[in-house]
Amino acid sequence: MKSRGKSKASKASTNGAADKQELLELYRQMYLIREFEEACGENYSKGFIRGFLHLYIGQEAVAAGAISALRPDDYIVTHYRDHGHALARKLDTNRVMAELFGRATGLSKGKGGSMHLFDVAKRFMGGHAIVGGQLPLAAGLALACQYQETDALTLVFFGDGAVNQGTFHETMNLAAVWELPILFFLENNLYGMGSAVDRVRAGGVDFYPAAQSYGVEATVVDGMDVLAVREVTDKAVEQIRSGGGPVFIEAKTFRFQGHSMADPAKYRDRSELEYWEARDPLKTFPKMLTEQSIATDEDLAEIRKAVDEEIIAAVKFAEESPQPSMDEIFTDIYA
Amino acid sequence: MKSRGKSKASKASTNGAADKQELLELYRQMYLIREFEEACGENYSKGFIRGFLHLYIGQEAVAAGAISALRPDDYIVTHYRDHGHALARKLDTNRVMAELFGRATGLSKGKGGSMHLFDVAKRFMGGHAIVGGQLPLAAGLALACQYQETDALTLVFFGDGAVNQGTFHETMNLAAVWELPILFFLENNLYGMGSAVDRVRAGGVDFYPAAQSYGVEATVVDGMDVLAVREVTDKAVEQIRSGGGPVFIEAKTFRFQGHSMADPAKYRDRSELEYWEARDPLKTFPKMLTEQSIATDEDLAEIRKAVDEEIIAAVKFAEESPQPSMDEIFTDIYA
Amino acid sequence: MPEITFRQALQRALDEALENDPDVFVMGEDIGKYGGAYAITSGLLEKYGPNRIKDTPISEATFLGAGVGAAAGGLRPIVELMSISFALVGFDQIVNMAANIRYMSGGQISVPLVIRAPTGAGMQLSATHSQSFETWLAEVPGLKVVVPSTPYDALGLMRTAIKDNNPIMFAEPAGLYGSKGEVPDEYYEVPFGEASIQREGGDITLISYGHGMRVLHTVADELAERGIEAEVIDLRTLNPLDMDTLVSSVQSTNRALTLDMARRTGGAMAEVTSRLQQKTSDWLDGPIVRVGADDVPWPYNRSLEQEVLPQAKDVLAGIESAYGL
Amino acid sequence: MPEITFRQALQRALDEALENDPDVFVMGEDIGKYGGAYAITSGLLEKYGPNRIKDTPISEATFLGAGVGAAAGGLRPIVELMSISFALVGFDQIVNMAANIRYMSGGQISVPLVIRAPTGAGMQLSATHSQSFETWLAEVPGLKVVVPSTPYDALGLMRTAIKDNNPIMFAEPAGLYGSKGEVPDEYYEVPFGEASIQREGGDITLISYGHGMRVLHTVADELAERGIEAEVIDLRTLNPLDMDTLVSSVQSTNRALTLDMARRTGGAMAEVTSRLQQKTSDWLDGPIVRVGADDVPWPYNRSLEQEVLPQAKDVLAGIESAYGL
Ligand SMILES: Cc1ncc(C[n+]2csc(CCOP(=O)(O)OP(=O)(O)O)c2C)c(N)n1
Ligand SMILES: Cc1ncc(C[n+]2csc(CCOP(=O)(O)OP(=O)(O)O)c2C)c(N)n1
Ligand SMILES: [Mg+2]
Ligand SMILES: [Mg+2]
Repeated sequence: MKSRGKSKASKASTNGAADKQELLELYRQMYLIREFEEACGENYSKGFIRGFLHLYIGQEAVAAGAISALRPDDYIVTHYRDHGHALARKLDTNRVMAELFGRATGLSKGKGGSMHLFDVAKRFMGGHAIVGGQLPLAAGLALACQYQETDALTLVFFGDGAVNQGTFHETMNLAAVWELPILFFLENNLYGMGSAVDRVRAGGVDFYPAAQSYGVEATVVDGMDVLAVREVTDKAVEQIRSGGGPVFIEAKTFRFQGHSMADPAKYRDRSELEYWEARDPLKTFPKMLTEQSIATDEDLAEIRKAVDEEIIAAVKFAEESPQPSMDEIFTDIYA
Repeated sequence: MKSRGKSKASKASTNGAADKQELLELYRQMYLIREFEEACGENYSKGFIRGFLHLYIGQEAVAAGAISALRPDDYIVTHYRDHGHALARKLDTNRVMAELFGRATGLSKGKGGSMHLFDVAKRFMGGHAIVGGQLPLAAGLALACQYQETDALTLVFFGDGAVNQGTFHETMNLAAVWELPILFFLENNLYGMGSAVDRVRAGGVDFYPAAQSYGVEATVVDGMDVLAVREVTDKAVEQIRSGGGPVFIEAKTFRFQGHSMADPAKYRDRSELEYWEARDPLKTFPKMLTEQSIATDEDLAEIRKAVDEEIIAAVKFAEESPQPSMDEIFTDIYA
Repeated sequence: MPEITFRQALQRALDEALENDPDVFVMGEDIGKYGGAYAITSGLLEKYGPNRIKDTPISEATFLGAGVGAAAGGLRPIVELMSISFALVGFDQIVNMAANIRYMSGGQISVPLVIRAPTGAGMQLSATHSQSFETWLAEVPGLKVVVPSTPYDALGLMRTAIKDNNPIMFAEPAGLYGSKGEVPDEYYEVPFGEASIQREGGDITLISYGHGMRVLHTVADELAERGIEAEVIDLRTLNPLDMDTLVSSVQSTNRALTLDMARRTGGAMAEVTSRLQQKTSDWLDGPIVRVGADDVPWPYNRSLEQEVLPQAKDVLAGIESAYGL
Repeated sequence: MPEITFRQALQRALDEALENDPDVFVMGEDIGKYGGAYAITSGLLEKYGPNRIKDTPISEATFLGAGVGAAAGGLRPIVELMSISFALVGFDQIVNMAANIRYMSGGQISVPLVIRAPTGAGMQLSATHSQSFETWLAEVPGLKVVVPSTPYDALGLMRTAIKDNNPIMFAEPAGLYGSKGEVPDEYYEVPFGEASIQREGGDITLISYGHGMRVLHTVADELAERGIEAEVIDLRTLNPLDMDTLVSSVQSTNRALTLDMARRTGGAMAEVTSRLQQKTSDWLDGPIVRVGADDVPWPYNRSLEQEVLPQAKDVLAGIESAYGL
């Protein structure tokens, strides 16, 4: 763990108790995301969840590692594959599920759905479904942090496909010129829908060198290793808070399922999937915890039990929640 | 001249006569552009030319050097500061001036104006006024060259300000992924309207390193030296024709006047202008020609005389040309 | 006549064009290896190869503009947008470039480009993914805008679109891809600028396009049960707009209703209605009724979304209040 | 009352807001060191510094979206577009982001954002630089669209816009920047959604907005010489739309004409006309006349462009043919 350097997790290792709680919390979050997504899949088949549904399964270590490094006053902006980020930010599981069910108790009263999760109290600013469209918004939130002279920052998640939108280029440039407190977090899961990165992007499968061409410090991390993600994020956050301007992090990761429920993912071969499944953080991380006797099997079983109940409760909550009233059609258009 | 290496101009220097003709032609073109632009300025003040007028004065060596390296079947696409490129491509001086005057004899029958010069017979595909908007068009023309299995290419000019449009990023990427036969030609005149490059762009005043991040070969050249421009363009053209995919050239240059006729250019200080005026290709190039006794003062005077007459004739032609008939309002909308 | 789906009709049109004209190629996001988000292009990559079935990066502005350039360079590109909602990131290339380049060049350039995209709401995709921007593009001189409502028209109009030498927005109501209809094996085309009278009647003229037609037919059936004969007209192309067919129908029925499945305000029927009242005010027994989706962003919740969408009951209520029928 | 120009009115509104509210800042291309393409922001950088007067790169999509983000983050950004024609490269950020984010978040987010831009044709800027996209944005729920026609309204409406908590497209007819009008020194605001009756008359209602008002006043003068009293109404805001004022005027004049200086097809008056006929068909002596710019791209040549623009003669001809006046 020492080798992990400045990350809170390792700092904490001087204090076993705190460290353990934090590590178990990371496990809890990843397991919560995994099981939540599985539940979404089921309820999509049952017809409770409709529209486009994009599962985060396989990428849990990124959301858990990155978001755990933030403060409550930091902003988070993400794209349509947003359940993992929302849960890592501790948005209410019931209300997230209720939103997917389109119920009145949902975070957006059932008006936004899976792709548009928002919780302004937690500075979780969506959930955006136009690829690359969330990047300028994030720059604006970072500008607000800077203008208000706080040391809060904005963390924006996006995918490898989004890098091919002009907004990526424009936002990187603006953030660098204005030295905005923004952390660009690329979740490179190697595919944008059915398009393997190298089929649609010049300059190979690594993105961080391109980010450096904007004069932005850029680094790459193993997105299947939650502690590694946490560590690079801690570093980046520190640097941004101290006025160092934008930082770019590329996490190498993989989505285990199709792009959306409509996608059987025929464009990938089994072996590639197996390579990544072997790195499944929900296998490797608990293994590390027990092997390094940071936690016992009982500790982990307890966590899983609590999460399973939380999700059953969330589905029940969503199912039993009322549909929004028809009047809601005409509300929330103007302030 | 030998030191100039592979450029046609120097190859030709084994053959004095041909070389001389070519060098004199480059001088003629640059002088034509300079005098043409001066005439435009006058006729704008007189009210014959209206709308937005962007003069090319100071950048003549770029258009002359780059375009002289092309074949008739190569496409050229540029932005609104397009007179220089049009004249270097030998578009009819009379019809260019007539277009600026908005007359029926103009290249676009007076419908396009200064910012929209087209001559499809010469594969001069505009003249585009939305910053960065011409880049995707150029990629499409390059795609046509590739699809038709010719070895023709597309040369697209754009400014330092256009690099900040998302289309620059997207087009660089697409061209690289598809290995399109396209030459990206950046005329870095250090200002986008009133904005000095370093105030609006991350990564400093040099652009070619950023272009390399797309895996595109990129080089920089002194845009005030017509032979240097010609040389790098020859190299690039050779490489593209042989199937090497896109190349990026950055020419360092300067516009001696304001962005448009409306702009007194208060944002630049005298000394900067003087630095560049000392490098005015219309002073340095003829000086070189006579010093290296490639041409006599008489040769040059003769050229100037012919050009002066050509321009007086062009203005006369434009002035005497008829206004387009009102029926033209409704033509050329659909094929 | 054999029955095929709306999707199959489009697939046939694309396959034919690729087969018969080497200048035709298709590009868009995930149209090749993935087979297309709505499977309109599935199988084409295998049949025609990557040179003619081109997967693009997620760079709409650029591949739309590249479509214009390729067309100006002598090819006949068919560009697929995964949704017309995504047209906005490339709107400048459609509205300022594709539509204007011919005029700005004094007629030197023609742009034989077909932009295909699913359009419309109703699938719970919420605010940003349920747009109907064909209504805006129909107002842009230099573009043509086509919206078929049957497999027959989808095939016939797409054939015409691919042969046309102008930039065309071909909007496909996403909800109709699975719908079936009769389509002859013999070759035919459907010309632009000719509205189709899908049902004749002398009592009232009902006008819409795209997936609005289903609603109108339900309405016409209901009215028929009450002995009221409705004439049901599908515009088929929003630009060119066939006002003559509409005007002569209204002159014989003296009553008219227009339906937009898109938002009412600024929908295609705003223009149609306002032109119609100018040409038929002396014949009309009352105001032209306009029905359209509510002027709100599209909500995700199913019941809310369905309520925002115009229903037969809304159309019937409109007719009732204006003409007491 | 003191006379000031339209430009000075806008300058005053911006200066006031920057003076009184530290959360207000301005960003756009060359608004600072250069002073603004139309000099609306000149002097502001010197007075308020680079932190509040921000020059941006030529990246409309991104600084428009950043405006939305800054507003969501608690600031009150005023974003200048050098021309409304350039809004297209950032249209997604206005239409899909600014307008929808409140609805998609179930009302959690408000976006107090003012987007300012010169609009309209008439300066020989040709096809891509003479657009009037306020007509499209007026149809987007979640946005408000303002177009002043006098210095008085420019100041009063801009004050209201900057205080409003919603995203606003504030379109400034470029041809009016130099025009003069009376503006009181005392503070006042002009509310949204209230059309202004600029001239009263009982014979015909003439409706337009922005630089269309000048044409209507010329027409009204000509009609007056013939003893015909025209009521001249300026919409002032395209969304919200004040139909009540229009309806009651038409109910008393029984005649109506709408004028778009933008292209006729799909112009703001398509919606206004079609709504008006629904509400006034029983009062109208004839069809509502629509006059607008020809449905062509904007030509560069001066005579052609002037001919495309609606003239008083076109309006008079329309009135003549519809009402024989
Ligand atoms: C502008 C735009 N174009 C296309 C789409 C359709 N689309 C949604 S997600 C997606 C792939 C994005 O891939 P990536 O950015 O790598 O994110 P991932 O899904 O892999 O997490 C596409 C093409 C869209 N939503 N917006
Ligand atoms: C999308 C867009 N935004 C803004 C403008 C206004 N504009 C015209 S030219 C220009 C500056 C461009 O500078 P650069 O690309 O360096 O070219 P240069 O004028 O220096 O040759 C600007 C901001 C425009 N035409 N299009
Ligand atoms: Mg991806
Ligand atoms: Mg420049």
